[in-house]
Amino acid sequence: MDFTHDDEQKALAEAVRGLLARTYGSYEDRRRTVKDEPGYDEKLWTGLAEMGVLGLPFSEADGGMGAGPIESALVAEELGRVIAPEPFLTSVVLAGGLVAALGTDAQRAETLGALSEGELLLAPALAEPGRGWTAEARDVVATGSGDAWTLEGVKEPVPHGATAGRLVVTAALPDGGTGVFLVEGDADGVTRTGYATHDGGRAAQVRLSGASATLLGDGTTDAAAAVARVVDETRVVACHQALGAMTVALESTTEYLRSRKQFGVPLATFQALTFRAADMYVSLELARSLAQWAAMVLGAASTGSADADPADAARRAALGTSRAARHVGQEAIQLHGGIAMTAEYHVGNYVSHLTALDHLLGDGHHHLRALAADVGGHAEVDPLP
Amino acid sequence: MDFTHDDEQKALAEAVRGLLARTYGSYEDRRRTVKDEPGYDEKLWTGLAEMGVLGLPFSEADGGMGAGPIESALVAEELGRVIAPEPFLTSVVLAGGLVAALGTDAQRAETLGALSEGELLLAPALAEPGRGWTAEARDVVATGSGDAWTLEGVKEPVPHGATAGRLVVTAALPDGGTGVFLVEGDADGVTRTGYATHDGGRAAQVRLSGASATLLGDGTTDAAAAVARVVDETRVVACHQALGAMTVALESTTEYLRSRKQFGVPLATFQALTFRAADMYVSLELARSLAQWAAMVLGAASTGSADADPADAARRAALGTSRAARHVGQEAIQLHGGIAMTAEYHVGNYVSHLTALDHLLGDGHHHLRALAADVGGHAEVDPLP
Amino acid sequence: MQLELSEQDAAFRAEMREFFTTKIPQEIRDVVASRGELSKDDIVTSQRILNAEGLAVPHWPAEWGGRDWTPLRRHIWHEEMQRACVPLPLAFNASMVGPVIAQFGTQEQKERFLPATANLDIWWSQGFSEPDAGSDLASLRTTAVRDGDDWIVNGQKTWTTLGQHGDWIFMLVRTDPEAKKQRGISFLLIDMTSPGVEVRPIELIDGGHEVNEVWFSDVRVPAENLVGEENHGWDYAKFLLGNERVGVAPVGATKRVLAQAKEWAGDTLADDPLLAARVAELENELLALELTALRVVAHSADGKPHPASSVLKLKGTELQQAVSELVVDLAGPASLASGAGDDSTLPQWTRRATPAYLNLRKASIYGGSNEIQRQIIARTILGL
Amino acid sequence: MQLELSEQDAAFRAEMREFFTTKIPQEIRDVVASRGELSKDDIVTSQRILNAEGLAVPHWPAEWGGRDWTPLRRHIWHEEMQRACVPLPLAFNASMVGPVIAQFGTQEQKERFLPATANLDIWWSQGFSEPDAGSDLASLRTTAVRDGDDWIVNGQKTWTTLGQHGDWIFMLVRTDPEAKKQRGISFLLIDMTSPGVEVRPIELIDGGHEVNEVWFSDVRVPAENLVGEENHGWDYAKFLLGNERVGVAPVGATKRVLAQAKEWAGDTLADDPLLAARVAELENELLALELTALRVVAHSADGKPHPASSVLKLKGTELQQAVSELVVDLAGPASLASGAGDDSTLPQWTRRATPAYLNLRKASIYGGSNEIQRQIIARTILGL
Repeated sequence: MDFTHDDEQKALAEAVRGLLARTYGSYEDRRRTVKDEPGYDEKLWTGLAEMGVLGLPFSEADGGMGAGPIESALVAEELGRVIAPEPFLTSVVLAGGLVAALGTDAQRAETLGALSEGELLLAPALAEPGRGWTAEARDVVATGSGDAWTLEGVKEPVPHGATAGRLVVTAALPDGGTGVFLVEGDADGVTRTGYATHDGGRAAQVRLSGASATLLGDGTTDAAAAVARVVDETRVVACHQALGAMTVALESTTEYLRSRKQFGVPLATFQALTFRAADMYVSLELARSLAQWAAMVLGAASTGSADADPADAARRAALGTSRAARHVGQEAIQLHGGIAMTAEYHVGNYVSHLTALDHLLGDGHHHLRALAADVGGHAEVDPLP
Repeated sequence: MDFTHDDEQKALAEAVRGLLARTYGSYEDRRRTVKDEPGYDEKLWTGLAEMGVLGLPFSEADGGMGAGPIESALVAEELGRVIAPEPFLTSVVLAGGLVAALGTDAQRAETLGALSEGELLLAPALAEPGRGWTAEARDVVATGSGDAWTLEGVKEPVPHGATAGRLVVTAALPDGGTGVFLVEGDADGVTRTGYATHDGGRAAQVRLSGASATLLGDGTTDAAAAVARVVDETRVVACHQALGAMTVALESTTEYLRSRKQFGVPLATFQALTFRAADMYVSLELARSLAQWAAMVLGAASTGSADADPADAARRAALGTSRAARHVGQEAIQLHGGIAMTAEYHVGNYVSHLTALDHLLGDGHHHLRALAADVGGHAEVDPLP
Repeated sequence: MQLELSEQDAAFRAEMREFFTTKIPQEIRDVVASRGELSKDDIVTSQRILNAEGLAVPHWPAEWGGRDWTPLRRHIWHEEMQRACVPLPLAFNASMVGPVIAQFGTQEQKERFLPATANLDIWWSQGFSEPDAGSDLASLRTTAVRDGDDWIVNGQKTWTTLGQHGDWIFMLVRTDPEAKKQRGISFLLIDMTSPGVEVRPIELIDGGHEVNEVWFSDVRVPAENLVGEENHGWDYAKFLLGNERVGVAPVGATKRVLAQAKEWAGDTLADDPLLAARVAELENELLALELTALRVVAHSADGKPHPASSVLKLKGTELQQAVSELVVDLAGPASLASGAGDDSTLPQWTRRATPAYLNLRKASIYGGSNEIQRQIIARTILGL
Repeated sequence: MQLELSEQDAAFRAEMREFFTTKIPQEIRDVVASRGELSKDDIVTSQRILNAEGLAVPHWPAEWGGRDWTPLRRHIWHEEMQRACVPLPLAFNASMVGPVIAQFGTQEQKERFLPATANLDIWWSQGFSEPDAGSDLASLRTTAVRDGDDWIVNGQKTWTTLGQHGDWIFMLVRTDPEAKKQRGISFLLIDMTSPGVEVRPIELIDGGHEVNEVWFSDVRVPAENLVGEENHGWDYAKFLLGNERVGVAPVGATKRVLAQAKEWAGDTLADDPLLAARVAELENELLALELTALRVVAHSADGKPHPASSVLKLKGTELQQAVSELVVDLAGPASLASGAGDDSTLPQWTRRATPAYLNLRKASIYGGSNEIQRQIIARTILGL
């Protein structure tokens, strides 16, 4: 068991950090970017493509870099540090991950190649109005067979659904089960209404009315388990994005306590505040351990370790991250006071982003329920497989 | 709606406080008393009888004072302030309450008269090994009919079961349901093994092997609902006993913070500690509101208000008290530091007593489960009937 | 001790309930129910209806529209308004500057300002906080220098809630720069249309425009607009901040949102025991808070703020925030869609959930942060 | 990054597991499993078996019985002991005075004390805390005054855990009353059979006798029993307190109790989703703690205490206490029967539940209270 990153991993993180710093050198840069469409910096997106980041998790045959989940996690942590709005998590890890997991050789090469090169943005269309987080489609329905499929129904919210060139859509199959389909963004029968999310991200309502679609893979077997697996991987990467954001939220808080004066002395003089900062650190480090461990479990699973249980690890990391993100986020605002309520100052927006990450794929309550249902199935939790 | 006590109630509380102060003027007095048998001060018990406290809740016809639940609550709060080991709660409110609720005129007059005069100690034998808190007997079984009943089975822990003159025992009736029986403490077939509880109280294992018993009341109808009602009343009185103990635990903590010096200054200089004391106060006052309200609900129910729901009120008060008692108790020890771990100092024993009260008739978890099961049954909780 | 309301109080409650649910326009109450943003017009309309019925400022002196109610009645009035989704009378008018003028103002000031304040003909803003004077309010630096019959005001106020609607602003200004912190502060009323007053919006993290900076550059203020004595403004500010015992904790509004949350949860509430327990625990804490508020109002007859007000503020905001967090979790993935319009397939409450949650982080910061409340409890009540 | 143990480490773990579960007497491990009280004999027997196998003091210098293990192996060793209910080597010997003597002692002191310390032939007690020097240890007042070849010691120590079994005691004493607090303190070894040493029991709130006061009246101590340099004792104490990176948090023992709790809960676990969630949350927090411990051991190669040790202590004791609280709740009404004997119809774990809960309140007070840990985190890690 080894928690240290190797030199290549460190170099990747540094390179991404350097690239991000050029676009988001100050928080004001990020604020300006999310005010305009498409909600992220297209030059930076191209830069990430050139660096190989957009193809990071895909096999070389598919036009990617063949890296593992730990590398995706490192990238996400850097994105989280500057709460970069670039849709690495949803477009590459989740939507791209679905294509990688389910697509035929040709589908993978075509879609993932273009995604990796920054030429095609994918949007994962999983959420259905009125339903919670689930890998199973119900209200969007697929009709057809072979090469001729059409989809009917509404997906919302779909991250970057209004501008993505291609949508990756889960839909109920005629004979039961869930299929995953590719739908061109500008296809007939696709109506998209885009909007900003509270953290400056983008999402859309996607209305499908007989939109023609391509089923990923060769046949109509139920893909729900595969979707769940990709969602689990995305969850773990999302935990790392949250780690990056929490780390900066805590750093900003301690810096503020050191520099801001009240009653004639720095806030750091007030023990009630510094002890709470210490508790934030405890939360953060415990969450970090879980997230890093979960990435290792994913890595072990992807290289075939039979003992690794990525779904369980993802749940555990997501629960720990949810708890920590709320604690750290809420305290970061409270310890700052009024300034953190303003959109101009960065910390409140970090909390907004943490809240969005927490609710993208399942919050702590959701994961605790699942873990509670399983709690009788083991004597104790052993982190070493 | 009025939270203030009238002059008579204030006089009662003062009189009880004065009497208790004569026996438990210092914590050392209490400590000495619980080291010897029977675990409480018999002179004080007689004094309470003379003051009318032991017959407080019973009708004058039964030899009591005809007071309501608010008066019992006031007495319990005073007992809690000095964590007096006298078994007012279990012997008078619970065991006596069962007799009052279920006994025939003759049974009530005989048993409650003697109890009120301090001549007869009652012990409530409800708990059965291996089972949680329940008003329904299962493992202690009654055989017989009319005036000829025998009981078989084990009750444990039975508060003051080893020294009580008479036991009030729940048992499963031959045709189903729960009956409540009087059993003489020294009857044949009764084997009692007494011991101290962690808070200096007394309890016993009571083994019944064909012990002859008198059924309370006229017939063999199921008494479980009546038992539950008396248990609810006892819960609310127990909340007030906990209030008294919490109040002193907080007072002692603030006094300690003011007087104890560390690093050359009083502990009260450390804001991280004083803020935690403030949070203890918040918990205590919120619990006080619930407990006082619940006593008023019991009072309203006892005078026939149809809208009052004493079971619900008891649950709510018990949940709030459980949460507060753990918070206040644990923080009282922590803010004191090592001294509060010693048996010689009073605060640790207050926490021990609070823990015992919490687990006597149902802890917070137990009540939260019940409230959660009901949560869909109302739009909101309105304290005014 | 007595659980039930007296017959008269029960009738009073019924009367309030009837009035609020029938006389305040449904469309205004719907905005509150859906946690939407009230327009200035909504707030003015509602307050004028209340005022016409004598329900806008019942806690003022009878001479100026007060009703001499018992604290319990004021509590009932306040809770029933929230329960019925009625916008509360504007706090700056009804709870802050009004009582100060009524208590410390000249007869001229009372006549000039109080009726207009009660009727929201004047919309008051609050000019207390400054960039370097928040929790440590006494370190404020905005100055007022006497020049003939006027004061010349210079400086910057911030966190001025709804200052964009303000007609007048009541201010703490430093009138004696030599005096020690709390000394040397005066309480001044300023017409916001005066030359040199500039209101600049502050965008909050929920995207809303609720607070402002207000800048003062050589603003001339007639000397008659000073309230009470020069350099005694701190006393009036303390009176103002400690004045309200009723409605310190937003019990009614929080209860209402929690009741709505149960409806929004629908079947989930029965299917998910963890959720049910979370709701049950919140309901119990809210009950404890409401009961504590009832206890506090019963003990406020001496006219001084009950120190337990800090308990209400502290716990009240915590619960308000906890309920708003619950609603975000209930909204689930839809909670991201805060920017979606009304053509969205997602119900409005799911889209409002996160902005409301983020906005309410302020509740434990503004108006005396929860750290200040803890300090008041520790010092005033516990003697620490 | 690598999840799996290396093949060698996996084999090591299997070896430890095998040894602990087969070579330490079952009856001793049963006492630990039932949360009973270990006798002095139990502890000595167990440590001697470990020591014979080289498993009592693996972290000492190799010359004195150490094994030069990687931090990961020490972690595995430590966790497997707890998992197997093996009494840990006496901390006062193995983790405290042993490393100090090995690092700062003279060759004579090493030869005289280290083998006997590893084998628990000498039972060491700790003489640090005093009635007025707990968290503020440097304000200690016990004095040692030089008199020829001896030191004369006077004063009182307290919270001396298991001092009733002590053969020797290692002490912090003030040797220069003029020097500032931390200066002027020396580290002294005292034979507890010396005239003038008196051990007085302190009864704790769980009824147990675990700690003691130790009084010193003109106790003569040979000068050769001073460790290191005179007036440098504070440095050695800091070394001692910061020495342990492995096993700061009682992860293994807490995990074991939680696993037992699930068994004790029986069917309730499946029937009560709230209970299941409480257990699941605790399991997840314990997992996070264990992983953090693994991260910390991996970064302790520089020999300095990793500041995150404070995280382990803080969270570790909180979880230990939370699990003990859970067990009381599981015991329900039976948790009152703490004084019942073994003829009770109630299972032993229910009767031990509350005393264990009460006893463990100490965990967040002793050995550097959690307030001290927060201070270390705020200062050392966060720079506050």
